Amino acid sequence: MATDVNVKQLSVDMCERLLRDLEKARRPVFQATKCALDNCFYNPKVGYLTPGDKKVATELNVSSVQKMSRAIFMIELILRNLDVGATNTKRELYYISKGEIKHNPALRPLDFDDQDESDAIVDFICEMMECYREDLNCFANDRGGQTYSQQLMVMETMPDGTKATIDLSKLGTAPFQPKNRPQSLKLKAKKKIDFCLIVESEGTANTLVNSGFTKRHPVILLGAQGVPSNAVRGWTKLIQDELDVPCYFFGDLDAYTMQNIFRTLKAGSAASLIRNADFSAPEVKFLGVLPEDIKKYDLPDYAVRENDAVESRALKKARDALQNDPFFKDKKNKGVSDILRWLLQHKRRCEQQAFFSVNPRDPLMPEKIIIEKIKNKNFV
Amino acid sequence: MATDVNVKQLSVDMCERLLRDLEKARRPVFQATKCALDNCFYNPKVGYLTPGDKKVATELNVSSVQKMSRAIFMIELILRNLDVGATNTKRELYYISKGEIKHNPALRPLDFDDQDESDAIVDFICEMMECYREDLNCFANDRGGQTYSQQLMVMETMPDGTKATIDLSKLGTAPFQPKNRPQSLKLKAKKKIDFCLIVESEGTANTLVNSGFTKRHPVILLGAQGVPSNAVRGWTKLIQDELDVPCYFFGDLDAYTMQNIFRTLKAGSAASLIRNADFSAPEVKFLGVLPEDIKKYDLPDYAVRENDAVESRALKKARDALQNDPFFKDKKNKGVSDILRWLLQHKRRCEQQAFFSVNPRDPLMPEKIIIEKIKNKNFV
Amino acid sequence: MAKTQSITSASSAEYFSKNLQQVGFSSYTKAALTTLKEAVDNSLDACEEAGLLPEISVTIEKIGEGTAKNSDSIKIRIEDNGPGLEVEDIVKVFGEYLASSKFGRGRCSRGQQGIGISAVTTWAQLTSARGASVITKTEKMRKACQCVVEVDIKHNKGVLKSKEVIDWDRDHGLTCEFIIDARIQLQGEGGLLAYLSGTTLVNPHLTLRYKILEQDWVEVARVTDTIPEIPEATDPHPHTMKLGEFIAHSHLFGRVTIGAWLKKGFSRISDGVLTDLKKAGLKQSLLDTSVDTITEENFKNVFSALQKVNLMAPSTKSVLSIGETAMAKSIQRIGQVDFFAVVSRKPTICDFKPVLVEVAIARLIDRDMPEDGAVTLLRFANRVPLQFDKSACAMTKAAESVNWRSYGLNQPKDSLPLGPYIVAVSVVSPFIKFKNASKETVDASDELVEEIRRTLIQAGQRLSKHIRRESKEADLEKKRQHIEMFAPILVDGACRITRSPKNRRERALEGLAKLLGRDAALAEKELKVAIEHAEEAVMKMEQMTGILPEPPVVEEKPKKKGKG
Amino acid sequence: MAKTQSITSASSAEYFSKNLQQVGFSSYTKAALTTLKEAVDNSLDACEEAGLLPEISVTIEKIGEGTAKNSDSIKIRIEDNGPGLEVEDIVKVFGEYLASSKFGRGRCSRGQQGIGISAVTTWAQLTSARGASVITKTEKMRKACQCVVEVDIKHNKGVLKSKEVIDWDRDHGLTCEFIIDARIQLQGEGGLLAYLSGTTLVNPHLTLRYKILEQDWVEVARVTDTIPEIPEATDPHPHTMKLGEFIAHSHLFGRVTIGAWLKKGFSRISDGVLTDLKKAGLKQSLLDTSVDTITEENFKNVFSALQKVNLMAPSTKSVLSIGETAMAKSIQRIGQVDFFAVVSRKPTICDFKPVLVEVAIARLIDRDMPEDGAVTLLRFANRVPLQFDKSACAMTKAAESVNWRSYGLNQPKDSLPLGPYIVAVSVVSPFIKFKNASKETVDASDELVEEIRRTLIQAGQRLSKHIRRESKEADLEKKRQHIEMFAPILVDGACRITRSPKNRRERALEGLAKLLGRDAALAEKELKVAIEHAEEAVMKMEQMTGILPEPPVVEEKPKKKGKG
Repeated sequence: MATDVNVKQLSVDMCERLLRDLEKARRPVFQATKCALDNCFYNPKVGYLTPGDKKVATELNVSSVQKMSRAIFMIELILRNLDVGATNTKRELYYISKGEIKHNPALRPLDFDDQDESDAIVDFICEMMECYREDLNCFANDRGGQTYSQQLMVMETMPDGTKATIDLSKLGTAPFQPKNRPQSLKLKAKKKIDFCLIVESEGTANTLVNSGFTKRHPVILLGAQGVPSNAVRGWTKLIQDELDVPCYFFGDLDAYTMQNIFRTLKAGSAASLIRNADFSAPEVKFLGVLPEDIKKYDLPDYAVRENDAVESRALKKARDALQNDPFFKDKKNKGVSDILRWLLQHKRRCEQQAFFSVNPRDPLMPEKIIIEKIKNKNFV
Repeated sequence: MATDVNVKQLSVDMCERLLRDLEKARRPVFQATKCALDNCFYNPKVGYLTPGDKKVATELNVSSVQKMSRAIFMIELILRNLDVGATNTKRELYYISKGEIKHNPALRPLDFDDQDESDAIVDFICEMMECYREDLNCFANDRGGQTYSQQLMVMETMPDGTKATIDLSKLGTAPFQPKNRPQSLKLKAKKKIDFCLIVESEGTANTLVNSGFTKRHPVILLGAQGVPSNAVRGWTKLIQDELDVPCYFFGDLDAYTMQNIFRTLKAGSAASLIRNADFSAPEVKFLGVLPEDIKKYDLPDYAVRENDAVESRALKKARDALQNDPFFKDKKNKGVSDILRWLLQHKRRCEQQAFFSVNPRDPLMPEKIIIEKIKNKNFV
Repeated sequence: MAKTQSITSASSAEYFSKNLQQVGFSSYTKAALTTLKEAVDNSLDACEEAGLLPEISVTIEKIGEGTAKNSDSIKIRIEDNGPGLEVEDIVKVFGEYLASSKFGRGRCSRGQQGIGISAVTTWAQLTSARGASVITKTEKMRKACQCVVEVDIKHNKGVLKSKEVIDWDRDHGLTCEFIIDARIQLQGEGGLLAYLSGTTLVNPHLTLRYKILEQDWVEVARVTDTIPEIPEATDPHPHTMKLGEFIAHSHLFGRVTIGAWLKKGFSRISDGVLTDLKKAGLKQSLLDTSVDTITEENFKNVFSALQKVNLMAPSTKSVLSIGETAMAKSIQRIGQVDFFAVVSRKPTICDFKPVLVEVAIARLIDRDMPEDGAVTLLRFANRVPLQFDKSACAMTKAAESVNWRSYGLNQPKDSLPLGPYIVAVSVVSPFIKFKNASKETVDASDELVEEIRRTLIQAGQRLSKHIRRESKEADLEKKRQHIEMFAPILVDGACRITRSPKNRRERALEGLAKLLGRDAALAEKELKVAIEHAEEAVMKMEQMTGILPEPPVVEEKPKKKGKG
Repeated sequence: MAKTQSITSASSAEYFSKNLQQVGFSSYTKAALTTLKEAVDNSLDACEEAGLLPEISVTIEKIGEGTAKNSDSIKIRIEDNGPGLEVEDIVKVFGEYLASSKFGRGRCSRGQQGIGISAVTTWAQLTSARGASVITKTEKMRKACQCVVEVDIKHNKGVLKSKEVIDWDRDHGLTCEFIIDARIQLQGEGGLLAYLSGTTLVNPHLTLRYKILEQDWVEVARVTDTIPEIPEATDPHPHTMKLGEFIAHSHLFGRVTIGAWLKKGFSRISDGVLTDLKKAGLKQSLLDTSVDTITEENFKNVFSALQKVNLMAPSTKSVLSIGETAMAKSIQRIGQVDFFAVVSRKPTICDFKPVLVEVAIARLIDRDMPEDGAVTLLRFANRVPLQFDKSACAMTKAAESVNWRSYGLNQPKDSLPLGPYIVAVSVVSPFIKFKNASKETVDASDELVEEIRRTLIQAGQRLSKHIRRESKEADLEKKRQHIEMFAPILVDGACRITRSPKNRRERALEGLAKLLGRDAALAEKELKVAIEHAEEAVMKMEQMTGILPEPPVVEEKPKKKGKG
């Protein structure tokens, strides 16, 4: 399912082109897709943000020769890792490069003063190869995606060919934690699964599981832990594609959640334009908190603090998004952009945990509301 | 093994005392153990920080009556949760209390203006009952402790009496994630386990696992993800106690790691004085980076930036610790305090990933160094 | 290589008329303020000299456009009940620079050098072609004399014009009127009202009436009948002199011996000092030489020897005090005062000069002063308000250096404290060192700043008693509310948790009410102590001042539910 | 109620001797600087008046302890080759306040009012009991005259003492010597050296020798033989006058008609203006009235009408320019100059006064100036260095308002730019408005700040050509290094990844060298253009100045490996 990037082949191709150009004393130029809002397109049939034709070109010249040399050097290190299946964090790559240079004084001009410099080169390689750092076997910390279900089975084929099958109902209270490359997993439902619920707050996901949500309902429940990591994004897409179950996102009603969390989960982001295909789940619905829920459930909400830098930036970004973001401009997502408009107009926000105030004596009230909202198609 | 706190009984006792005193028009006074460095003791035989006799008294008077009323109110909510086995996050408790007050106008004077206020009451209850918030069924996000092993089996008895047995070798690449109350788990080794390695950086723990560390060695490997959470602390203690395997901590050589991460893991902290017994693993050794490793392995190290607020604060704290902290003052921990002294003297720091620079062409080099260091008892 | 120019002498009047911006005429708004200020200061000085209680009346009118662009033609008239001036003196005072009864006399009068009012006349002359219009009547004069005085700038002489004898219904007094190009600014630190209210504050014996532009007449009545007694200047102190002054001083004494001259002509030189001088190597024969015969070299020797011996500090008798009593009364004239504190320090020596610092702090009720704005700092030098260039002034620096937080005021770091307070600082000295000729900033020497700072600290301590009393009251009120609100909630909760019966709830509630009642009683007692303290302070003040500020009423809130 | 005090008149000398702190004697270090400055300024003015090329010699010695505590006794001696003074003039110049050949003449001389040197005499008298020792010889005098002058403070008259006729081996000149209590500060913005080097900078025609304390004699030779021609003052402009001055001006003209007086007595009043006045309602009959018969009221009418008509701005003829040529030469005397830019603006009108601004900026080689310190800003008013209170000065404000970053200098926000630069700003005007009597700060009016700012911007633009050339050179060097360093690394890496044979590596390296060589060639071309620009600027400068700064040598680094 996941489009695998052949980093090795890309590297060889790139170096081939480089050398060919050099042999002819032609100036090599590397082009990469421009990952920015002005190169974003949204096709409602596809459902995620796709790149346009705009390219960012890096020309080899006196100014860029250091950066290019560093990139080639780093690619060598990465290819070595890919060859043997080794993985590293960015910081480890930094130290590996330090060690390499220490042992080879001819490379001294490449030396990195600090990790920021080597991180920038890793990012540059990703841009040129149009891939994620995970494709380079360079992994970030796992974050989010802890998953609970009584029905879900995960099958993994290990590098050595052995297979692992994990029955999520057999993990006790422990969650299943998808790793940074969930695309390599296969999923199976032991019984029919009604839906998948992605909860913005990991703590609230825990609360729902502890109170028996996944016992009472044949569902998959996972915590996003804020802005979804690549793991969470890929994992959600996998669930959507492999199991064909409806996915609902349960989060705060505020501009930040709508744009940075929900939009990214559903349609990807401008920064990750090149790989949104593999890292977005266009069928995810926004379950709430919806503006109408405030009145309906008499939820405590708050005025946006306009002198709070983060909140006011999110509002400003929301105004921009309604004008320029192809996702919010498309009428397919009118429901979501209507919420943005409501937020801009009313300048109120409401947290997902507000549902806990509806009937404080009934710990299952939030669960009941969620089920009721899904039943009534009370989502967008 | 874990000393369970009976919150219900403690609450009733507390209220009984309160009412008894009030009936006699006596002023109720609540005492709690003072959790601060000046009430810390260290008994090398016990191995963790224990509380002295100092108490913090809260007297019911006009100034404290609001706080006490809020606490009693919050205790009621918590007892309700404990009764039915419901759990909540702090934020959910805030909304539950908002809902409760909304439905009962007589409680209006208790209303919280924001979550900070209700969080403070939860903390106050923990102080008075000398327990952790987890004992109140109020959970923090899971953080850290992702564990890998080919030998480890985890047995859990669920609230409904059913049992779960998790074989960590059967989870594919996924880790086992211990939850916030790991004390309720039972452990078993399928085969003899050589040691448990706690890695400060979760990313590097991943790298080691990916490169086959746990395949080649019968060990338990877990990532601490910075300052260890209660889950990581309890989980490490559980491994130490149940399996009787040596535990090694692999982290950065700097003042912050020594004091805030390693010391907390091994002997607890002053803030958590009351429950260090259940949340520290006194047998954990500091494997490195040791000062002598820098020379031995020619590791890239850095000068401490004394104009960096965090780093200079850590150094200042280290100076204090050598003078006042009973853990560092005890000669049993001379190895660790020698490192602090070295750090203060040389003002250098070295990150654990520096081992990746030793032989950058051998991805297994860090693993080999770890094994070698353990074999040579090259730890403190 | 021709030498073309000959040296000509200019008069002081030429100098000052070319440099009017240095003496208060750097803008049209300042021109109005300076005119008012110089005339009023002169009236006050004259009344004090003559031992009269001043009554001053001010009218300021706009009579048209000014002759210069962007200016108005303004008529300023100041009338006093002072001793009046003889006509020949009028000409000097208003028409001649450096003509003064006060020049260099070492007294704490407002004016010193005889520049101010002549500069006003010059400004009027330059901008409206008409000098000072004056009416004067002394006790000796049967009728009043009305005239116009102008400055003959070339010769620094006053010129008398249109002299007329007129009837005037008062025994003595002086009126002067100027038509000048100016602009009126009423509000703000540099405004006319700040000058007038500042002047009344530090002149409790002044009755002031004024009418400015279209506004109604305002009268501020005097609050004391005591006329400040201006002490006489004392003999010079050798450590405050330069060698040249020392020698010049000898010329006043004719044929006396050095020893006699030293004892007679200086303060703080006694026989003991002469002995010290001899110990330091000065010969008896030199002390016995007559001052009119000794050589310059020997003057130098005596002077140097004197600089090296220890002398008592100069006398502080020559400084004048407003006094705590008078200040306390006067500050009530500024507005509705909630409470206040005044401190009058003893005269002291700073930088070898006698100086006296007094401070009044008042909290105003209902004035348009925001809680979070800086206090209004009023500065006075020899009882004249200083309204410009405050940042470098010794008084400002001292006020910023005090830790007002410890007296219950808010204060940003190194700044003035905040709140609806007036902080008035008055420095009186026969030798105030100004940073410039327009006399707006007192030089911030370390010694002077420290003396002002100490005065402010004392005032702050007195003030804090009032502030403490206020916060106690707020505290008691809060405690009462707490009892009413939380007692039932707390007990009910505990009863539910313990499943206690109803009667237990009643008993616990009663006990709690008693307990918290005790707290409230305690608070009430604390309040009482605080009130006593504050009252003591007020009584002490009253003994000094004879007036008592209204004590704020402590309202008893009726208890609502009978159970608290 | 007795009127006790009579009015007495004080002399200007009394006033100033009481207020010496206002005219440059507020501390012992300033006393030394002021003494030096007043004497040198007078010498320069005298030479200019007489059309002589000034040669001034300064000696400063410490001769012992001062008479006052914490001071030294300092002898300051200034000798010039000026026209000398007649003895009767000596007495006035050194012994009388406000006696001057320049008072109010509306010319750009350094001294203006005749206060400075008399204040020095007073200070000497007060602190050492000895006034000014002067030697003078005019061309007419056969022998020189040596004497001591003191100030009779009571009467503001010079007093001549110990007059002697002596031989002096020069045709004419003047020497004055003062013994004063003072302290010597050589370095820093307020130091004596800053005054001396500043003075030479803006007086290219001055030859200065000085010996200070134990240091060796220093000689700074003149760089031009052109004596600045001091333009005569022009007739007054009606818009720069006040009504009173206007009326007073009429008295100089006797019996002429108003119309004739206006045309004759003022600049910028032509027949056309008279027509405009009539259009504005002034009657022909009034214009035909004689000035000595019209009423004050009519004076006002004429004056007001004049204020309302449009007049040409005042003439700028009366301002004097140092000139770009002379400045360019003079700035080389400050130290080893790397490159520089000078701008001399045309005279213009600010606040109705003619003013001329000139700027010189130089980068110094090897001076102890850190790269990251602020530039040294030198301020001059009528060619006198201003050394104190710089922050409020118009020149400082203007320099801070320029965006120096666009000319290649570093600059913190709203501050002076950084680097080893001297930025000299000279303002020349017959009517410089100082903020205070000690003449250290030029009042920052919007118009003046803007004029100075424009001059600085022009100078910055000229300077930037040099700076751009430098940065291009650094750039080229960096590019060369890059080629040498990275080419093999890059190609080797790509070859390893593609497993390419060795000969391919060679070909690629050659291609890369060509490519990057092209970049370097491009950079070299850019450098060439930049050098041409800079050279053009230098040539232009040369045409103006006749001197050419050494161009920095562009070193060709030998290529190391034959392939780059």
